[in-house]
Amino acid sequence: MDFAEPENWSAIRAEAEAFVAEHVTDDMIREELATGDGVSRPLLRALGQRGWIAATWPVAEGGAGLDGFEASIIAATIRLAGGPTIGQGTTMLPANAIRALASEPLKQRILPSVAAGETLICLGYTEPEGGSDVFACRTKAVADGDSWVINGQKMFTTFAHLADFCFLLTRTDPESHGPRGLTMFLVPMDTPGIERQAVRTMGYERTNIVFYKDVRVSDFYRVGDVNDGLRVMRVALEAEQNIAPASKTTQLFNTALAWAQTPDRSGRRMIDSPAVRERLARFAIDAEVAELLGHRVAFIEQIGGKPGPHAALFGPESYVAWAAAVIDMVGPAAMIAWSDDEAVSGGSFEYHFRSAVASTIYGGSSEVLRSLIAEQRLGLPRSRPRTTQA
Amino acid sequence: MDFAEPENWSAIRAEAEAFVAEHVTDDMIREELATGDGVSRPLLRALGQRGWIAATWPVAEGGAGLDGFEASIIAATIRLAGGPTIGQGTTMLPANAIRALASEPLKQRILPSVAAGETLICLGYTEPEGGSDVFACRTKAVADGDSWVINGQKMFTTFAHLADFCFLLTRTDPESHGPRGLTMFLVPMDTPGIERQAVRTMGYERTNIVFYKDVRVSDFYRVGDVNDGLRVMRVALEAEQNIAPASKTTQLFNTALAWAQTPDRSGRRMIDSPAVRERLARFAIDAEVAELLGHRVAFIEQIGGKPGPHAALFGPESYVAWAAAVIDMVGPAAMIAWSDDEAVSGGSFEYHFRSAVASTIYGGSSEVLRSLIAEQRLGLPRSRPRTTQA
Amino acid sequence: MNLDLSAEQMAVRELFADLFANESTPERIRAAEPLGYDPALWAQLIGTGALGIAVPEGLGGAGAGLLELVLLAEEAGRRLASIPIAEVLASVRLLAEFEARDLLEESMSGAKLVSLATGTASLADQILADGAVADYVIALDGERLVVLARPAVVRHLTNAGSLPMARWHDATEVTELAVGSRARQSFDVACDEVRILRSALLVGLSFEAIEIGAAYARVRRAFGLPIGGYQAVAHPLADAIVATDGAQLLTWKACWAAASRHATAPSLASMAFIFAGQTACFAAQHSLHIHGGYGFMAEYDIQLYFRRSKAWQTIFADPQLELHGLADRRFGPVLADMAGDVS
Amino acid sequence: MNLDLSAEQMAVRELFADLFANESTPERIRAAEPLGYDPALWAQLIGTGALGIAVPEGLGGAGAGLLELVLLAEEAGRRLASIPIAEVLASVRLLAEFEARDLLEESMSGAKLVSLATGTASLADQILADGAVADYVIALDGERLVVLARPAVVRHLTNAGSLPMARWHDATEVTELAVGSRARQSFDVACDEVRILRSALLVGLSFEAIEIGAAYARVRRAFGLPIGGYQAVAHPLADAIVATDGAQLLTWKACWAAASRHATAPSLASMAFIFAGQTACFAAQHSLHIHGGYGFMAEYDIQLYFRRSKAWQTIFADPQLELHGLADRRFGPVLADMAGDVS
Repeated sequence: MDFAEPENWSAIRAEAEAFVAEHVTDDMIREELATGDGVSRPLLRALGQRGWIAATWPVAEGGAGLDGFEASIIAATIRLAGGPTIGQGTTMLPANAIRALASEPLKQRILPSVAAGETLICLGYTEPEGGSDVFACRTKAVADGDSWVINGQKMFTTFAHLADFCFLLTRTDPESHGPRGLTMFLVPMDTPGIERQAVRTMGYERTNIVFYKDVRVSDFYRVGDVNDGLRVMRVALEAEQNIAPASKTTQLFNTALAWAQTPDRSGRRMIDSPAVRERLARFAIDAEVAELLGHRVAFIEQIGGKPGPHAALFGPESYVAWAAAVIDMVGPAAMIAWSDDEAVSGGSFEYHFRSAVASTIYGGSSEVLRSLIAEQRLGLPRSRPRTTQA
Repeated sequence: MDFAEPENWSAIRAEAEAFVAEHVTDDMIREELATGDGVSRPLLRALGQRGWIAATWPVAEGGAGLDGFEASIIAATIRLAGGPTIGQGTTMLPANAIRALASEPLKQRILPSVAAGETLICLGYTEPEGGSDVFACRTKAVADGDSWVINGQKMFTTFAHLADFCFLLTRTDPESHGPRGLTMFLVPMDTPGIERQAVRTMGYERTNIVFYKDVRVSDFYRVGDVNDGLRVMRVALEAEQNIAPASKTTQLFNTALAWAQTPDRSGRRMIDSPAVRERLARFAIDAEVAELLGHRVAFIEQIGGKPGPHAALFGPESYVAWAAAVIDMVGPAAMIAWSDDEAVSGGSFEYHFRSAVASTIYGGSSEVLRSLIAEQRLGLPRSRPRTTQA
Repeated sequence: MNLDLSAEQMAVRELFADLFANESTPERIRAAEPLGYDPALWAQLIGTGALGIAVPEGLGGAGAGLLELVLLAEEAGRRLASIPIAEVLASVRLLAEFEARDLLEESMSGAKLVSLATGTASLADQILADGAVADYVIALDGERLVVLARPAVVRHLTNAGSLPMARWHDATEVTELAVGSRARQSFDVACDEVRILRSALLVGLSFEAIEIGAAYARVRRAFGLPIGGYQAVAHPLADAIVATDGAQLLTWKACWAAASRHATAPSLASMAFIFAGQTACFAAQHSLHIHGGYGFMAEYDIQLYFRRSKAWQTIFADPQLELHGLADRRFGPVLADMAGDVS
Repeated sequence: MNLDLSAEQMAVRELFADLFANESTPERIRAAEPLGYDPALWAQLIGTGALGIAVPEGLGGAGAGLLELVLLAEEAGRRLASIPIAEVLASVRLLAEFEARDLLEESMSGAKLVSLATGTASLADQILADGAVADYVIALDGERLVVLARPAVVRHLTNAGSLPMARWHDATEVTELAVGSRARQSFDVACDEVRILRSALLVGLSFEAIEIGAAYARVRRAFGLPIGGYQAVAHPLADAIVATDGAQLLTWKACWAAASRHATAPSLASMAFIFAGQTACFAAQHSLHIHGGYGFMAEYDIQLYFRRSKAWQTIFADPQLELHGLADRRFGPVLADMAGDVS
């Protein structure tokens, strides 16, 4: 039993901090806050040069041969500094699925460029009527000679306006329902017939609705077999579920503690107030538990096990609760936006308050996770809804 | 808008307190704690003489012509003093159904005696496999000439060992399932074939499993029509749901506040401790809200409306939460039982800790209430389980 | 006991329900962001005579009471009206109390916007709820209750709750309303009216947040069923509606106690404020959550409710500190220092 | 980082898992009520050499560490073992630290039961967790760490958690273990070991309470379906198991930090105690609740878990006060009195 941080973690964190000092500039941070794009091309290229885009891939494939947790430390370090990470993180989900299941020519066309930080892939799963049910897919792909013609609409396609490709789930068997009869494509985003509509979110993040009208894609860009999109999705979704979520609860806690320990103009420290102390103590516990559950994911993966969705429930749930509670504690100044000079702690509290709520929705809602845990861990009958029948 | 306690409430409370001082003796309280029977025959007779058993019935029928809330103030006053009230409260549910739906001869045989405090009726609804689904009834009644032969088993029949009758739900149509094909009987508890098995509970309360083996009951004791038990049940259940639950949250709060304000041997008052103050302040809010929701039930009933299950959710839920939280606040001495001289506040905290949890189960679980509220108030689709099909 | 509104009160409620439903539409609310102030709506409110509702007739008001203002605030909350409510309505009653006729007249007529600084720290250290749009604020300055004029430079603090909040540096004193214990007493009563009116705003907000969530849960289908049929969606909504009913009763009772000068009035005002805030935040957060990714989209209304639920409470006080204030009111002051027992 | 147990530790866990599964059956637990002490089980535990596990070999122990005791406590908690655990195991390590050989020998052999008074008030004002069954307690008496002998008259305080708790009036001092800062330091370390061991007990309790609830929810049918298929039943169980995993990790980390004299050790001990208690109480209460009326029946085991979940935490400390203790440990002492800002 050893809870000491592994030396390789501290080493990679130090490397990442040095990288951040060099590459994550103040301008980049402000641009990211202003646009909510989640993407910076210069940063991506710099990461690519270090092999840190596809950090877990072998060096020969353009990666850095790191383990999953080392890779997540790099991402967390960039995020902590305010640098954009969504583009890279999202791209790697389909990239890993492509690496596992795509044709050799497609792999060779895409993967080196992904690893180099030159290619961005966005996700086209969810549809207006679908919600958490990604298999309620109505976007159709119809074979036409050696290519496919795609028609449909996808919601929540973050950085669709900047991406090179979209990893697009389509229905290729018109008679099918639910998870069968689907096929996955990697659609070049400069193909005619694609229209993007910007969607602003509460959390400073920009996302898009993407319309596909008679979009013609070569069969070359098919990922996995025809009507076997379920398998491709599974590989990509699994990669998502097993990412140890570097705890944002801890990030927020550290910010709140620093706020409380910093004397104000009159020399008063809020940490000396019983009402603040008590909450920060409770917050410290939740942050520690969120970290530990995340570390366990890393450890179980390291020894080749399957960690399950535990950390993905506690971390985001505690993060959401504290993002709201911290506003009470810090007071109205906590609500001042980063763009205002008088913002407290650089506007962090306002930012977290706005964006935290998404963390219990994205990547599987907390309700689905609870049902999964009840089934897988406790052997309870299915309490998740059944996949669409109609 | 007027939140002042109505004068008739203070008046009836004063009367009830005088009654309690005379009739609820220390011996009676200790016997109730020791046996958990929920019944004292002398107390019942004394109540009967005042017309306070069936307090809402007209004086001509042996009642006192009170409104529902006046009646519940009497019960709350007795309960607050530690006197047994379960026998009376339970008896009135079937008594009201009998008054509404039974034959004239049966009414004349039973109701005056109920009002006089001479007759106790226990409830035979739930069966071992049923749980909250009272209509999963397997106890059979088969017609034989002018009488019925009953076979089956009922759970949680409180004071079955003391009652004169059981209000028994039976299945009379052997082909039926669920809520149809049921008939209600008022079974004299001295009928041969009835066996009681005592069940001790965590909350000092005694209940019983009752076995019915070839129990022969005259058709005279049938309540409502054959195979119309559903209607009879509804009348009795409705009476139960609409009882404004005199808030136990407030009762517990008052005890906790008195504890905190009483100086200990060294003159220290716990109310001066910030950690105690803060919790009692929060507790005071919950108690006030529980009271107000209860008062609203009374008010809506008074103006002839249907109050719905609101108060039945918040009151018990807050009571359960605080019954546990108070132990933390008061410390280990709070766990000492009433039977021990060193018990704090007469063992109230220990008693509430043991018994509160039942309040979110009895009389419709909180889960069923939440589903009902979501459906009736918010127009959501049914999230309650369907009544048994098989 | 009578928990019903009178016919006149029902009419007041209906009047403001209509006004805010028609004039504080989601489009208008969005158009008023980020400042959180809709001058046209303000003019419309002034036009109804709203600011004089609870001002004695002899001073040009309608002579009604705090409850009518509570009903107004509930409806304003329901539609997230982008105008000052709580501090302004409390201020107008302070001006009436001290018969500051000129300011009162200017306030009721809408010529000047007079708000309240509810903190006890020096004015420069407070963030004023209506600071970016007020012309005057009433503030407690030590032992004196004074009216201060807006400084030349006031900068709106852009914030998550779209509150027109700002700090006032170097405000000039215009007049003194009271000194000594009278000043403090009147200020405390005004702050309790703010508590009650903020509770009412939050109650209205909470009811509508729940309705938005329920409306979505009734029609939105996932996995072949309306999501409202899942207990994880439905049950927290049920808890929220019950708590909101409770918060409304508590607010009304606090209002009744204040109007009838009941000894429990200060406690009830604190209770209402704490409970309504907690309830509204819970309701808005759950309603947003059940929207899935849509709840997060700027174009869905629920995010407006979510952001204001927190802002409308936090701008007045930290609910945890309010709990200690409630303890003082309800249980009396601390008689012996037991803070040492805490650690 | 290595979150696995060693082969030896696995063996220790298995040994105690078997012992308590076989010997602390629901029948035995009930037979030991209301005192909450099963002398036969105690003798069996002594027989395994359990009390010497974490005592140096030179003093007759096995030379293992706190983690082995944590594993023992988890398994004891899982089966609600009706014997003293936390305070006794911490005491034996105190006796070893001060090489109080006679008492240590008596304790390890089971000849005498030596427990710990974890409070800092005078002994007569404390309720001792094992008071009804202990022969000696180690206590902090001002600046001195002393061993006191059981008074002639000790009365068990009948309680909801079936703890063998009692007060000791007029206990006689037998020996002094240490004075001054050394006394306080060792006492504090021992109390942190109690925190960690109580966390472990509560973690074991919580795991089993969840399993009892889940087992019931898998088979119990209501309205035609196993109740575990309803989200209102299943989801809180999922929250509980995740929190219990977290509590176990926290307890193990606190144990590791204590063993490796890490600076975070005291904070982690407080955290583990608070979080494990809260988790166990939540788990047991929900598991009981989903049993419906059956959970309330004395013959169902879940009520045993429910009653002890609260007792096992509250006998050591109020978790709210522990939070302030944690704040002192984690954030350093309060430097300025801001209690006034509270009201």
